[in-house]
Amino acid sequence: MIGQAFSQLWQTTGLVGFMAAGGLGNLVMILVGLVLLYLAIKKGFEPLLLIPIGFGCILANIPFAYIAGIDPTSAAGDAGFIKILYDMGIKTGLFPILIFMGVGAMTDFGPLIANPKTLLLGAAAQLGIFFALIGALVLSFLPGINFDLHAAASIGIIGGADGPTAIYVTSRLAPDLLGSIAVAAYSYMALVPIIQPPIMRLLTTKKERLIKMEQLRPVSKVEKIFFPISVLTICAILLPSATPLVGSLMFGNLAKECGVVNRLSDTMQNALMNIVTIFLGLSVGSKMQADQFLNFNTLGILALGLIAFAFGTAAGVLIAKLMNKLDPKHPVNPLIGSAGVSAVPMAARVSSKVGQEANPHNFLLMHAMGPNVAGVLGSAVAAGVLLAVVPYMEPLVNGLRPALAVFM
Amino acid sequence: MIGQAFSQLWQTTGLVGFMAAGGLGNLVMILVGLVLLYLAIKKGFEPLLLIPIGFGCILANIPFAYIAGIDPTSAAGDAGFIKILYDMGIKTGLFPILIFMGVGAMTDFGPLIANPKTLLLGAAAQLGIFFALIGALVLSFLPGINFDLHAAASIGIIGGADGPTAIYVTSRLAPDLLGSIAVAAYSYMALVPIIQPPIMRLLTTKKERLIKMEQLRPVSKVEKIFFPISVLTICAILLPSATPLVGSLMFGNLAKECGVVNRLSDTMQNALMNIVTIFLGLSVGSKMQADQFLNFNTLGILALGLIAFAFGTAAGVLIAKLMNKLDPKHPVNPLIGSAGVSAVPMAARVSSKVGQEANPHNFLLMHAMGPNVAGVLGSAVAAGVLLAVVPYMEPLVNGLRPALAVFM
Amino acid sequence: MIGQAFSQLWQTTGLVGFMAAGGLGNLVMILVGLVLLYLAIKKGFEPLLLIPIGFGCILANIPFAYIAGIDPTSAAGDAGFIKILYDMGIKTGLFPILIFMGVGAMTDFGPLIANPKTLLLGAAAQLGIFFALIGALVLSFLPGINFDLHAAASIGIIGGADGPTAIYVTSRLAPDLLGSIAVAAYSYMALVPIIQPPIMRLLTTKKERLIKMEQLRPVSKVEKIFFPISVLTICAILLPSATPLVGSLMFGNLAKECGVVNRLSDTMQNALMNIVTIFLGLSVGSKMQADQFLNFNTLGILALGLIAFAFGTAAGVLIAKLMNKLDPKHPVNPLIGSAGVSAVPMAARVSSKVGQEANPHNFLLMHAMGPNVAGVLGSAVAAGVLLAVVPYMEPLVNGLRPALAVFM
Amino acid sequence: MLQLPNEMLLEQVNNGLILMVLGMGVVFVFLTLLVFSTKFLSFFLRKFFPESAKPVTRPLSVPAAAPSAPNTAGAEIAAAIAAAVVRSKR
Amino acid sequence: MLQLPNEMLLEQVNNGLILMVLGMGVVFVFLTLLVFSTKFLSFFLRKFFPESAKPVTRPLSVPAAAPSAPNTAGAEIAAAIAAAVVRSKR
Amino acid sequence: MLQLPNEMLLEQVNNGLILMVLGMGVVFVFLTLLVFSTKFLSFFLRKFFPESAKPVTRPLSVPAAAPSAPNTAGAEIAAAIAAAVVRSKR
Ligand code: NA
Ligand code: NA
Ligand code: NA
Repeated sequence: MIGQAFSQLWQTTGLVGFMAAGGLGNLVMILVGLVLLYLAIKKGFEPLLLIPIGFGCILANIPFAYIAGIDPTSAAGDAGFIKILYDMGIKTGLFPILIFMGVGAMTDFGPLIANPKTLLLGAAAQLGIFFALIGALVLSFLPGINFDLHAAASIGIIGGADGPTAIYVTSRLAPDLLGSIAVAAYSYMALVPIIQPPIMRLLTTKKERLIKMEQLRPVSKVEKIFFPISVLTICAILLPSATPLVGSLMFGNLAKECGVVNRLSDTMQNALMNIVTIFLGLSVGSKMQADQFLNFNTLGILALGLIAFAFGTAAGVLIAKLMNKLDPKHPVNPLIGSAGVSAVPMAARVSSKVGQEANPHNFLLMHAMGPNVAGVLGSAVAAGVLLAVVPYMEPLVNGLRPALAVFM
Repeated sequence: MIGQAFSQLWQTTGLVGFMAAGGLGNLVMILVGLVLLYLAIKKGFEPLLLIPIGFGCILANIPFAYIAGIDPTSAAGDAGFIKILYDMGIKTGLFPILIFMGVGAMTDFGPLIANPKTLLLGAAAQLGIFFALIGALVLSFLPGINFDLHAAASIGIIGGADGPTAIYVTSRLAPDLLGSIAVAAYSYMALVPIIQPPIMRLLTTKKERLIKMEQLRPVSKVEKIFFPISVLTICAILLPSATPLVGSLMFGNLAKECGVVNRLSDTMQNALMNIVTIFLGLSVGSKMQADQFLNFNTLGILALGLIAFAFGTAAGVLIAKLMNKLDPKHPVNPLIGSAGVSAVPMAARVSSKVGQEANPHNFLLMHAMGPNVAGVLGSAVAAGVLLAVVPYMEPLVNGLRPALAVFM
Repeated sequence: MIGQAFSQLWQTTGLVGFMAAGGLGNLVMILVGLVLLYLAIKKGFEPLLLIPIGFGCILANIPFAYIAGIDPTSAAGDAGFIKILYDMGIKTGLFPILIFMGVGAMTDFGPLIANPKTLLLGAAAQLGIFFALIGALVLSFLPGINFDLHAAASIGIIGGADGPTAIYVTSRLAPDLLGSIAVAAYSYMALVPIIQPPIMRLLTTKKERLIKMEQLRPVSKVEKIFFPISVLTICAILLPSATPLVGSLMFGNLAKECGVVNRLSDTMQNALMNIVTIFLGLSVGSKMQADQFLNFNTLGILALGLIAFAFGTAAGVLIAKLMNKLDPKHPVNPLIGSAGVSAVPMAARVSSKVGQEANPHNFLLMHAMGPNVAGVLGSAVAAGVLLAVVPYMEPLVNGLRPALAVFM
Repeated sequence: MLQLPNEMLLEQVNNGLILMVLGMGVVFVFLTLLVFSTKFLSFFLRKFFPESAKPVTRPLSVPAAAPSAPNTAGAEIAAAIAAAVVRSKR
Repeated sequence: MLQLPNEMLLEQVNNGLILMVLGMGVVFVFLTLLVFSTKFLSFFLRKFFPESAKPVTRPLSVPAAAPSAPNTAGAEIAAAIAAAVVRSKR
Repeated sequence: MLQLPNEMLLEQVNNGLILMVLGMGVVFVFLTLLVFSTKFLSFFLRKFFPESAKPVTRPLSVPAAAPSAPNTAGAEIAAAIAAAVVRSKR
């Protein structure tokens, strides 16, 4: 009897689990989770997200624990706690929306309102999204890599350099890739200070980097109140599929700017946002399961994410140079173009830092905040297009999508 | 190909949506949402609720966005985020209950304990509820307006001048009317300083308005601890159907008064309450959909809500005058009777203000807080009666209720 | 007509309900709830849990209110708000896990890292769990008491002296007993200053109580960061069934110690923890329903809980004495052994207080924190064993479990 | 939209009147009971716990400490700020 | 893992190119519209609400008051601390 | 309520004894392993990261800074207030 019970207990130890089929993959993923924790803690890479993601990855890969799945041995079909969180907020898309509310309540659109043409820099930087999308489809010619349009669109959105947007789009289009896409998005956002400067220096002349911009005019409270409403109006007219993202962002921003519901905007920025961040991080991390993560697709995603960031950066810088050609009276320092990729506020700081390398007395930070927050809007708009068109486009390929399942 | 894709995108723009059948209604409702935002921000009308409600109304009426519904084009039946919130907390009745917990944790019943007979003022003011209820049934004789008993009870509860109670009752009895009833309730609460004073002046003499009341005695901590328990006891004995509302109110109040769980009562008042307020407001606003809002019923509801507030105010003032007739030794300033409608603490402030018009040195605020919080209890009790009797009464009309659906 | 309606209302009053079959039991349980409130408020017994539990008990036992059940008279099958909370977080196991996250974010493992051998004291004190488990099975020989292995394991876990662990295990193994087990667990935790000292004095000599321990060495930040990871690693290897509990504890602790996500660890400790504590307390209290609580089993559970605490305390003290025999160079004051039962930080304070009775200048508090937090780990490990083996063991009794239902 | 027949509407109004009688009746019975129970409780508690009858609230002298409920921004915010300041000054 | 036939992959790339044209097109149209609407709105509001055009943000002089989003710890924490301090000093 | 037959009850007690042996065994193995891993880790970390071994906790000298868990009001509230005050003073 005691032998039977002991053997039962032994059969469910992690030792046995790691030796069993698939166990090695779990072990590797746990190491990946530990690396994420290391990068977050020691290197300061986006710790607010990468610590929950890394820990979620570790917990989800413990054999026989079923923390991110359903316990097959329980009669009642008990779901693990991370699975409950995932179903509650990622599958439904609720968590990224709530994060966006908090982001809205934290964002100051003042610099953008003071200098609206920087919105175009945020538009240009979305080119990275579509380069990576096409890159993913081209990579699929390689054996061992297969991305359909849903997957490619989700990969492209890494180039949006905006975590909640990437998670929202991926959860709707290609939930299987959620782990690798979220990790790529947050990792590259953390790497912005390393990825962007060489590209920025390559594409600008010393003289351009020295351009001083006019001081931003002060923006009145009433302008700040009307801004979120006008953005939502345009979005409702042009692109309803982007209104969940844009609408929650603007709701948070209006709550902040109107000044009469500060207790709500405080909660959006703090208690609610922190709770959702914990739940979202653990849930996203739990999608880093060995069988879905350890393949060539993941390598492809990492490579494409880098491409997306690089091309977005370049497009932002180049369009700034173009704007200077067209309107030489109000020069724009092209270094602020790179901030259009989003990655708020990291990318704006990079613009400022590279600018000060050229002239220590040239303060670009506030100028770069304009394209920076414009990038958030730009990615949400791009996400809206992808969400509206991709599901309709795929069946165009002769009703191919069901068949694709065979190849994936 | 690109033409097809472009046409697909064009077909889902808001431009097309607003032109399509029902689109005009959506446009009107978006304008109504904007008006609510304007009233909340510029006029200070209950902004904590009207800003989420107004924004929820706007988001719910964007065509093809399905933020408060189910996306019919998605294979998985994706629900929009406000629909998820609505199902989570309004359909189940959870959100108003949690708000009531926070209200309980914020309410000081001290003035009521010091002068318990002011409870009767809070009782009288509930007359508005039943006047509006009967008014709704009488209005149904008009062509174009049809309210059954469920609807009429929900309309009546506007006269309770208490948001969570109105939402709880309506979500149980007539969820279709949730948008208009919640908007009417919160709007009239905001309008209390305009609606009440003329009625109060009309029904009182200058001499009555000058009555000075005895200073309230201090109330001990132990009395404040026993009060919520005794209220709950009476409620459990007399009217179990009111215990969800009264019980959560008293739970919050006990948590506040007992003094040993301050971290819980702080959370009820702040983090939890704010989160629920955001979710509840968006959800309630999303019920302001064109097809359910733009009809004569809504006009009727607005008119009846005003009647409810006016009659509740009058009844409170008149019963105070009656009490002075019966017990002339402990005179009550009839101006505090109007505070019995609830609308905490606005109505109490109105009592105080009108009192100071007559005598600037007559401070009625604390005296008016008694009937004010009594009004909250009174409305919850009235709600309990409606919830207990209405569902049983309707089928008495010869099993009529299913047939009514034809006329509504 | 009005007679009919009045009679309908009368039939649903609590007066009628308390007179009906089962009504007396409800009345008794409401009194039990009031006693819990009294103990929490007046005596300071674990008020953060016992106030919600007591109030939940009262609300759940109000006849015809269906606050913790489904309203049988509603067509839509409306569930009461505490039932919604229960299904959301207790049935799924989510609430205790989230509480454990907060506990982790509040716990300082420093004293344990400075003196790791105190972990063994936390191990020994788990003996109470298994004594109570066997005691429950032995008690079942008495007529009127029937505990199967699932029930006995849940009763045993009271000896873990750790609320979330007890609730998690019971919700998985014997949800019917949740009310009595949670009440016993929290009550005895509150009674630790009364239960433990006599046992501690009985088992130690004056000389032993005077033992001074070496000052704890300072522990570096990096050690504190690696500790949660190493605990989780061992748990994943040895006992995956304990990883939901241990993993969430360690996630919270890592969030605290890593120092880069303080806003998340603050939220875990405060907003999130408080919200979950309110919901969990109400839900657990709602399981104190008359028909499941008022029987001999509950008396048995209360008696066994006391046994569990007493034996755990004794085992902790005795193993400390054994350690002194084996390693006399680094003496351990056996009074800190009793802290191994968990009941953080009450049990550690008791160790300190009894130590100061012997020598007012002997500060044992920090030394006792080591076994104290070790006890939390020890109970989680014991819980893991029970969760892994019990469901598998029961059917060993010749497929008996379904049949048992007849006897229970 | 069709119109309900008049006899049904009258039936409904009749039901509404019953509800008013019942409802106002229960509200008054409930709150009257509460008046007496509160008076009794205060009498009892002040008699048997006189030591705890120290003034916890000084209503009239602190008119600013008005209770507040969720349906008002100003009061709540003021209370929240006041509470925060008090806390921060401890 | 099998490989998709080349014509399908080409079809996909074709779709991708369409998406790029459409996507960048919509992004530019949207943000360009926003440029004009923002300019118009600012012009309009500053004309009709000149009294409210008092400087709410003094961007360049307070470079530390950078907006922050959830994907950065430092800035947020700094902002949170700053806000807490400000609140506690009121 | 019926009574289970005695042989079943004995069977259950037998299972309980097995659980005790297994359970206490695993608890001791687990925590003993943890003793060694913690000792090893501390040894290793103090050798290779000596610079970071600055005292983070000064346990005995600050006995009030006891860790607290959710099952006690006093300690938590004290800690919360302490934390709030510290925060507000920054
Ligand atoms: Na972007
Ligand atoms: Na009222
Ligand atoms: Na324990």
